[in-house]
Amino acid sequence: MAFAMILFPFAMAATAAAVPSNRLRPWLLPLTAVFFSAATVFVLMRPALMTTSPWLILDPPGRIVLLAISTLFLFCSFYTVGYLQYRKERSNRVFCACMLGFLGVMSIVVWSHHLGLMWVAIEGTTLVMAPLIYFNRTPRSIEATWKYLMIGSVGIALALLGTLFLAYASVQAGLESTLAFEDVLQNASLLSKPWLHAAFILLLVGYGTKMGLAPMHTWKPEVYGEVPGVVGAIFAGGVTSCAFLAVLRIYQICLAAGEQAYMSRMLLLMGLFSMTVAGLFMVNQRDFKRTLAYSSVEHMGILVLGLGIGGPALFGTLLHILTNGLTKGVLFLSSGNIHRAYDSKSTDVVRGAMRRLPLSGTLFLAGFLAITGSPPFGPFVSEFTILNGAFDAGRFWTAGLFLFLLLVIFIGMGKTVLAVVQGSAPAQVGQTPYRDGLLTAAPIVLLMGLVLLLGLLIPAPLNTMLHDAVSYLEGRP
Amino acid sequence: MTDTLIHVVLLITLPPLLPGVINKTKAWFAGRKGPSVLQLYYDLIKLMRKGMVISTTTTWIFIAGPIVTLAAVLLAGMLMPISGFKAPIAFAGDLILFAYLFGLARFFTTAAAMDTGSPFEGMGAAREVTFACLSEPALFFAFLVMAKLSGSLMLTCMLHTPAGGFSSAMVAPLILVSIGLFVVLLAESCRIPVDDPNTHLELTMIHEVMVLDHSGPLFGIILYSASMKLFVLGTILLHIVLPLQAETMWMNWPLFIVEIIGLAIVIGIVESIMARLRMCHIPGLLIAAMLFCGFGFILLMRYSQ
Amino acid sequence: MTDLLNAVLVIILVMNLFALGTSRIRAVIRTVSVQGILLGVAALLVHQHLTIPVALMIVVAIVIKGLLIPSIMMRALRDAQIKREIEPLIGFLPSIILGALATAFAMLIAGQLPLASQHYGTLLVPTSVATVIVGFIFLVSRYKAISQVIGYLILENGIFIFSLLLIEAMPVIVEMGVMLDLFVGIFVICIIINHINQAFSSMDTRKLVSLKE
Amino acid sequence: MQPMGCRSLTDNLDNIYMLSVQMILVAIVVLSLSGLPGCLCSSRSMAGQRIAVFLMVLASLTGLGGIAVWLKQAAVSALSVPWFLPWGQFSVTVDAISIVFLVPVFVVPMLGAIYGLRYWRQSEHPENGRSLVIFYGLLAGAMALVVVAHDAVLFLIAWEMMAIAAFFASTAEHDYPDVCRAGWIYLIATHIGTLCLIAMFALWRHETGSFALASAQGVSTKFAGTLFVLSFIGFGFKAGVMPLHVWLPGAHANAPSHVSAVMSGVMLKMGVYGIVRMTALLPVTADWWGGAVLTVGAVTGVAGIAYAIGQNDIKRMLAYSSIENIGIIMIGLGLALLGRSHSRPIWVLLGLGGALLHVWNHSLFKSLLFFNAGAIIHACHTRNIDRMGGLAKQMPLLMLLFVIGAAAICALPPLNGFASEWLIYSGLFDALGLDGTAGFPAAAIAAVPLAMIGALAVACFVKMFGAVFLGAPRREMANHHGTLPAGMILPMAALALGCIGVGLFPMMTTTVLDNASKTWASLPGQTASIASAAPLKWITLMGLVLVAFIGLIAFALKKHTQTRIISKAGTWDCGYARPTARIQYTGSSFGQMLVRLFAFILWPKTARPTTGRLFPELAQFKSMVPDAILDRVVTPLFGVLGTYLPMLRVLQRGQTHLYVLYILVIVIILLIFSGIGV
Repeated sequence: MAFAMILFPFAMAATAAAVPSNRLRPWLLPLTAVFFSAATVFVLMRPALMTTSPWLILDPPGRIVLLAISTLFLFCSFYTVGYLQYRKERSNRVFCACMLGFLGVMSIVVWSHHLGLMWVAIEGTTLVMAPLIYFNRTPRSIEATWKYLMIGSVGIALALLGTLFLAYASVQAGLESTLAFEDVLQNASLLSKPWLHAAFILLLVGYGTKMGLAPMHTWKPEVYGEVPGVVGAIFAGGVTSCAFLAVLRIYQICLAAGEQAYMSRMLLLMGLFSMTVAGLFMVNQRDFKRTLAYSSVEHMGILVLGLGIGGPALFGTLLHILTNGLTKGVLFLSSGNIHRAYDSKSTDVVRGAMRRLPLSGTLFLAGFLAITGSPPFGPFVSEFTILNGAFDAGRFWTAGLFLFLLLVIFIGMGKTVLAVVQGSAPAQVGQTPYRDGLLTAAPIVLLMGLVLLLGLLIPAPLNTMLHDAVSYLEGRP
Repeated sequence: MTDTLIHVVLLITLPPLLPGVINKTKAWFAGRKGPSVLQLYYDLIKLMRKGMVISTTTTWIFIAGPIVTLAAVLLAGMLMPISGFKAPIAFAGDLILFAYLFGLARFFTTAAAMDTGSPFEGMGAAREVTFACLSEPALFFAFLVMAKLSGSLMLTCMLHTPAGGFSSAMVAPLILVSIGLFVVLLAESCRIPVDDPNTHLELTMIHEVMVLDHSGPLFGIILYSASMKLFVLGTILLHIVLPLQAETMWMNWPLFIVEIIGLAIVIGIVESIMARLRMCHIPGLLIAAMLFCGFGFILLMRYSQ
Repeated sequence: MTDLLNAVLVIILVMNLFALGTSRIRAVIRTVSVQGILLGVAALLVHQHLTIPVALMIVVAIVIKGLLIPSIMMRALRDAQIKREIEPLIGFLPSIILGALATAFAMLIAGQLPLASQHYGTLLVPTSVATVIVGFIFLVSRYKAISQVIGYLILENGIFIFSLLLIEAMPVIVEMGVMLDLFVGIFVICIIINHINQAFSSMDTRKLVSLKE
Repeated sequence: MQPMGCRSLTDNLDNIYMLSVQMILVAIVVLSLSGLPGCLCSSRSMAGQRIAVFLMVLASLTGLGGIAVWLKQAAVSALSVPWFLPWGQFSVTVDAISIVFLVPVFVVPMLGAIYGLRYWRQSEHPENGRSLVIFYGLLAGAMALVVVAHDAVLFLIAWEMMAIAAFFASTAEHDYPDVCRAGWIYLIATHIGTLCLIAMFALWRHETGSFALASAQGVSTKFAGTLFVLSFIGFGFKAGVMPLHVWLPGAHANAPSHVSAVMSGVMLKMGVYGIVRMTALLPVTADWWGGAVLTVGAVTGVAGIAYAIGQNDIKRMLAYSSIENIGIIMIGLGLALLGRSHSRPIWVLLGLGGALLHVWNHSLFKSLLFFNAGAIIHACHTRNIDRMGGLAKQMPLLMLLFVIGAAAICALPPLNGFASEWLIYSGLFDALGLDGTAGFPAAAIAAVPLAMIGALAVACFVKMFGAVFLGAPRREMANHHGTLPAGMILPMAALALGCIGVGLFPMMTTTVLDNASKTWASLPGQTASIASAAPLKWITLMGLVLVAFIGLIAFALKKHTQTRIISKAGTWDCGYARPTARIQYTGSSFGQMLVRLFAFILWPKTARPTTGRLFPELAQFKSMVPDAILDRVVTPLFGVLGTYLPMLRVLQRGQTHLYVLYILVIVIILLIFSGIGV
């Protein structure tokens, strides 16, 4: 099954590269996405299929990430078709191929149960995303690509070093050295502590760079500012989730090694720091796409914070992967539409979006409310669970700080978002022909619906998945 | 029953006497002969005979003003006991109604003044409501003191002297309170030093300027209810200052009449020996009154601990 | 055996400093390529008994690190027609000193980290850490895009040195993957450099600051 | 207030006890969704709005029916079904406290919707009419859900839905910068409040072990105090307690009038409800709770009404007077809390009873006045009362309704405001310890600020009344709608009747209030009812007597003057030759003395012209009373942060090599942080 799910997207990517018609090619994405999602559901319902080889296992956390990303990708793929219809002027060959390529690489990340393989795959995501950033071919997009590649590569290099340290931790402990996840997990408790600590730090920083934790987040605002909305959505909901999955694996190993206290310090530090940075940089932010970038930084921080709190907060953290991913989809896709309609990202020009684009504007506002954790949307459920976890873990100060930072971020982000959606558009705005179409609006509406649904009830199967994942992470059978 | 009857009769007939007495006193001080003590009665009768001139700007509020005022003051008079006797209407908490009836009167008087659209009457109305904001708290401090002393929320019981007279400890608070109340009385019934009823410069007046446009029977009603207000508040004050009790019950009536006339004379004396304060100093005076009552209350609390 | 290995490693360290010191980019690229080849040699030295896959991997490493990547970079350099690094953020001499300090610091760190019995006496760990740090110094201090890539390459070399410690631990396929990723990565970066060169008619990264707060 | 067990939905469908809950739930659902059918109709037609109003009326009547059914058996009725969230249940409870707050929720929005049918015709506001209708309905439904929610999470969800719906409804005209600013401030304020509540409920669960809002008398004193403070801040923001009121005047002033009416008349009370509910659940042992609430209430009341006098925007005046009334309610609540901690049932009865009755009364007369203000603005096309005047001539009926509302809000007998304040007064006086017991005299002092509030309220509303209706028109009122449509009059008339009814017959409300205070606190020997604690029948009697007196005198005067000549003439101009309408006393000049008197809290801004030289050119004097907290503390603070925080951006100047440096630095820091003995 794993091979099917990995190879199918690559095959489709190859086809996309081969198909000559610029008009038909985009439709390969929805096609692939539908089959892929179907396969996802199929796998999730049959535990038997989840183990293909010792290296390719779909473990519970992997399932959640797979579900999150394939759902997001499904909606994004339809949106992409609509989006590319507005970009007839240039060939979308590379674009489509890379989108599909990402799907394949992502499914390697999710399936891989070998730290080395996982590293390779995650580096792979870096590489397939680069051409997508470069889609617009403007000097700005070149710059963005350059920064993304340099910072991303350095980060990933550190992750590799960390992986090697981890391997050496077992060698030094006199064990048969390996990177196969199960084996590492088996004798985690025997690993040599100094190497393990060093490895943890390097891996946290390395994969944290891909997640976009502060202060390794620097590429995020530059990149998210330049990419098309749909690519931004894939970044914020997909790539980051993959990287977080990697962090989860490390977390699991250190947990098994009984290093919880040590980890928590680091994770809480990184999490709160990321939220702080995000909040501070949102203040008086004029570029609404950069605002979204910082919001993504913030939510990576929340995920890491949740891990740091651990135990009672894990459920919420894992749920947050899903809710954050979907909500980010809403925000980026709708902001993409707004950007297209005004042909600007600056709140000096972009005003009165709710009048100009009633649907996208409203969805953007709703997405803002959702992402800042207002009930009754999904992120509220996950963040509230994390908060309760913090209380149960007796970390009152962390909880207080967490709430305070949420407030700062709400104020910072709200100012920009309201400036965008409210009021009436200034006269001198260039009249772009863009109007919300079925393909560019419907996917967002459905995503929003999902986000709302997750805020009102968590389906029983998902609930069990999450609980499995938590017990798996904590090493309980 | 007869007591109630007498109460009502006094309430209706006696008030116009007081301004007469006051004016007589002032005239005596000024070495003039002065108008008869019954002057206000004559005036009222004359006014009632007259017709009315009503401003074209006004609405029914203009007419409602005096009427509501009179009704409110009348009801207040029913709530207030006279010397030892039980008030015609008495229930726990009537003191609050008593205070708010004057509020009702103020609302409609000032509204009627605004109704004419005359700048001077608006000025008067503004002053009236402003000073009330300071005299009301003083009044309520006094109420608190009386309520604590008597352990009751019924004006009749509150103002009724306890059997053994007041303990010496209570004297100091009572003096403070009665000074405060006296100022409130002067302010509410628009006497010097707060207001000068018989000045002729609109800019300096409070109450008189509000009724510039009322004429004939309406003006009569206004004068009448003003004197009745003076009467009612004066009676309240008397209960605190001179809690005298005649040995036989019926003797209390003449005693009371003497007391109230005495009060009128005192007011007259004050008016003759004092000048009107400048408008900007009046708040100070009223705040002082409030502080007097407040200190009285605090002292009382000290003792009762 | 170990002495020989250490000798090679010392040479690598010296090359780091040389790379830091020189302003001629061409020379730096050559240094790096030689470094790549030396890494292969070191791998051979670490390995007493050679297996086919390991040998294969070593060959791949030499080919990629020693020949392919340098040639790509040389071409990029040719297209850009530049010879020297402009005066970097940290001057050449200071960066040599920094590099030296970094090496010393690396020795310190490595002392802290316990080694497996079979690795006593090797300079592998300090060398790799030092090389990584030197890579960082390159990345931070140089302005030309190409030099930053070189820095990244040096960083990768450092990591490769460490991977020699557990060459049998890493399955060949993974090593291959790593190599491939590295190669593709550098390849893509060079393409981008090319585009930068066309768009900004220079490789000066100080021109790449239009995206900022 | 233990719910009668938690049964599942199916097996209590047949239970008569559940009928009321089910009716109320139906009402909630219909109210919340009332606006949606309109989406199918054209946004320029009235159809959508008509359907919505019809649904709202239907739903509200159902809800009121549910209340009636409940009152028959007056037992706590609970309904709970399992719910697929990580926590607990979808459980609602209707008890006496909920009932008290449900009544305004079902009455005012319904009337407001009818009023809006004429006041905010969708056909005339195609750009925002539809969304306004949708969110108006959602607001009403959410408020009802807040009141019955028995699970913290459900409560939070309902609470936020309410807040968000109110935000959208009040920023309907977001083309105007003022509206946007007001909405933004409101959004921040309400979000801070919500975060406090989130923290509070998380702590609550941590202490009680569940999200159920069930009585938690076992909570340790320390945590009880923390919970109380958190909830008081969180709900205080919504209720508009000083100094958390900053959002209130702007939001009320800039919302459409019927939305302002609902926000001020009902939504503020949700904050009160929250405080009442939490204090009901928590063990009230320390008397600093009551003391704090009482003090805050007194300050809020006096400052609120003082600010109201300083304004010249009619809706801002009304908004500040809402703050004042919240203050009065808080005074009553504080007394009740003291009664809890000193276990004095009588204070609980009078304090809480008065507070809750005032909740009703305020929702009656304040929405009446906001509707009225809407009609006035409709006629004058301005909110500045200094430009109005003489409206009485055009709209006598409107004036009559205004007089009733104003007199009621000034707590003048015989109207409803007096009844509730009278209860609170009685309680405060009782705190003196009249029956020789110790009492709590410090609390009794609150009677003095309360009296001051009364006097100031008279000043405030005489000012408004005079400036708007009386005198001569200050400028020819552009295109008057001379007569008001019945659709706008009827809701006001209904509310006015309510004011009179409650004012004359307050004892009709006592059973509900008694129930509520029993639910709130069960103290030893708490058998007495409000009616027995305070002779309400006398209020009725006095009211009637007063009306009779007025009638008699008026009648006598009429009879007496029939034979007399009544001539009409202009207002006497005191000898001034050419009086114009512009020389009338404006609202600002009317309030000026008081503003100067209270300058120490109001900090009025005045711009004096300097006419020193000879032949001075035209000069004008300006004076205004901005909100001290908002305009002198909050806004400057945010301004400073807004200017200095962005300076951090130097860290993100786009140089890639620095970004790489950050990575190196954080690695080193973490190594050190982890104790680099590794």
